[in-house]
Amino acid sequence: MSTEKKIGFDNRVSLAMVLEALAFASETPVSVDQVCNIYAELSGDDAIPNEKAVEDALETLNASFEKEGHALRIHTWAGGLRMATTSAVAPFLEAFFRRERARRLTRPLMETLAIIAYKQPSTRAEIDAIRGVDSGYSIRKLLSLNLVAITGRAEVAGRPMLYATTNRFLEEFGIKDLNGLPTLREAEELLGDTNFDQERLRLLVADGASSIDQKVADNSLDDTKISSQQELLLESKDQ
Amino acid sequence: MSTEKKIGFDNRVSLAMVLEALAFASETPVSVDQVCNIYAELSGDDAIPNEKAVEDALETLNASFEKEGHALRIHTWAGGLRMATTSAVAPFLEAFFRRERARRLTRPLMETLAIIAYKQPSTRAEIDAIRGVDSGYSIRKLLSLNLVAITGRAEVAGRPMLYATTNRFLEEFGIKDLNGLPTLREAEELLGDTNFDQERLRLLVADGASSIDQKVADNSLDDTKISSQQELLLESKDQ
Amino acid sequence: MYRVELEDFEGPLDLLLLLINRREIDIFDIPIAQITSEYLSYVELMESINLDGVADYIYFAALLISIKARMLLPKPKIDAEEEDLDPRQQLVDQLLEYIRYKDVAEALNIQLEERSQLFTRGQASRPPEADTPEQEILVKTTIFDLINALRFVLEGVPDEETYAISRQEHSVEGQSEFLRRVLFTEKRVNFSNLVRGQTRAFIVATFLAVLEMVYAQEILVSNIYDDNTFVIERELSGNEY
Repeated sequence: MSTEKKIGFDNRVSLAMVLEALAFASETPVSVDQVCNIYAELSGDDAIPNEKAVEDALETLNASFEKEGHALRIHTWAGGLRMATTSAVAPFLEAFFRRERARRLTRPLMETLAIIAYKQPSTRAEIDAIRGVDSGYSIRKLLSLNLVAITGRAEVAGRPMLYATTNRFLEEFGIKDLNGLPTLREAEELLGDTNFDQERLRLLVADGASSIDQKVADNSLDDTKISSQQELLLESKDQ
Repeated sequence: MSTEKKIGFDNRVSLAMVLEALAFASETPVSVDQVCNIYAELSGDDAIPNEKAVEDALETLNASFEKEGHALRIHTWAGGLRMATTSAVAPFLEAFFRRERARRLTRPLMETLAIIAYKQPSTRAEIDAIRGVDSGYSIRKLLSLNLVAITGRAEVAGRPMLYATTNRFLEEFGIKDLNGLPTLREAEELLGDTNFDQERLRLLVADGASSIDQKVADNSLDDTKISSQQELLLESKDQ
Repeated sequence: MYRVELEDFEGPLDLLLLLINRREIDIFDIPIAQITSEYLSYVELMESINLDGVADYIYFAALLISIKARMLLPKPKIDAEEEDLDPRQQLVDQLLEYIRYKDVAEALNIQLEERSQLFTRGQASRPPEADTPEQEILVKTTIFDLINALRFVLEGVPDEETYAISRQEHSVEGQSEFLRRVLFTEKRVNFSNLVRGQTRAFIVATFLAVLEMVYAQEILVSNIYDDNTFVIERELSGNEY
């Protein structure tokens, strides 16, 4: 890139640098005029760069990005300049933002969701027993986020509601189907919280994986197994 | 601009590209783990890149930015990767966004923040004791600026709140992690440091009016006893 | 009404460091009697103008007085095991500890300043409340220098009792307005010239208004050239925080 200008002492700031910085930092497209005016004003140069100079700078920048294998390009959109990533990296960004959304779920929500995901269809009593706390709020919140849905009522006393995860849940978490639920390590990463009791998570996920298999075979839950597990879970003083 | 990449057969997306795209697109620092996991998951590569691979990619990217005269760099702040403009273009961005020049915190806020940073988790009593004043207002202000957070209560009488710095603090100050805080030096070392410039000394003793002649002091201080034979360590022209 | 809190400015330990620095005193051998009387003269004035947060200063005044008293006592016999503890030790330790944190606080502020020159994406659109750490107060001096100037101005002004009634007539808000009017026509104004020939109540209220406006970053004060007064300037960048 040429068009070097001197600012202050030995600070060499080119039109391309300013264009790049503005296209990067601005939330909205930056007009060519704005770039020219800012540049002229601060570089102390009387001559305002013309549109051609900006176009040249833009081309130089993008050529450099491409040559050096960068994932960034500057586009002219909506009459202004904007920096964006290349389409090649789009799948990576989608995966990232999906995880970010999931990360934003609070820990109680995440725990409740994990229990429903691995034990579905599941009742509130089951969820409360595993978490050791009232999960009413979390369930309602997950319902409102459309990550969980009511699928029916259990054929037991009181006929409690049965909860299961939705297609939206699979979509948000980037899971193909319920067999594709995260493994232990991935679940840990999803929860992304070092405070989350590791042992508890291990039990939950390990049990969840087996109980899904089991449920595929016959749909009944092994009560004795749950209660012994429950004891272990309640030992952790988390929440 | 030819920004097209074929996805599928010969589409080679490097770790550096993914790192760059995530550091660009994310609104918060992206952890090295996140980069590695996203990359491994989507590139279909079984091997998750290690920290070293990410560091190398980061170095390559920044070297390329510098060599080609770009105004962007990727930093490691608050334990994550973040893209930002170089300081050379700062005047142009400040003009564009019509922002104040440099940011600083008031002295009371900065002192309180420094004590919390080095003593964390710290109680208000500890902070007050060092500063010799009521720091209630400063702590509240730091909490509202999200530079400090309450992390719990101390297991002592009165169960006072414990304060610690946030990730936002690290990010705002451009610090990688708590190990990256400036060295907390011993007072004796500070007073005897011949490189301790006048401006710093002036700020320390809060004397805006006097010009300070710093005397090169005898460096060998007996740090346990008060020694009246000590040479003058803090000296200024009396006005 | 916003009240100026001393906490927003320097603290008692800063005043002690300032006095030590001014008098070319070795921090390890502080002449307590001298420092105590100087310290008290500041505290008395701060008390008389009713500044909030002066209690922290009074604590250290009491500490200084008790150290002074102990220094006058004959030295206790030095125990074979225990060291001869100088009554000033605790205070010196506290000052030294404070210096350490002032040092890193300044280092961190420089880091913040440098980091703020690096722009991340979309940061300019974030609301300033959430994004902007509080700006440094625009004082090219310390509150003690301002108090010093106030004391100088107040010398020779008749006692306030005579003006008990006029005290009501000069509110801090009123004096803020007065300062704004003055600074509307004049770029800068000298404090002692501004209040010359006025009553004690007028002077004190004006002084408090100065502190408030400094804290609100409406004005800038400096006393580079003359210790006995200070110069007030409009803050031109129009900072609105």
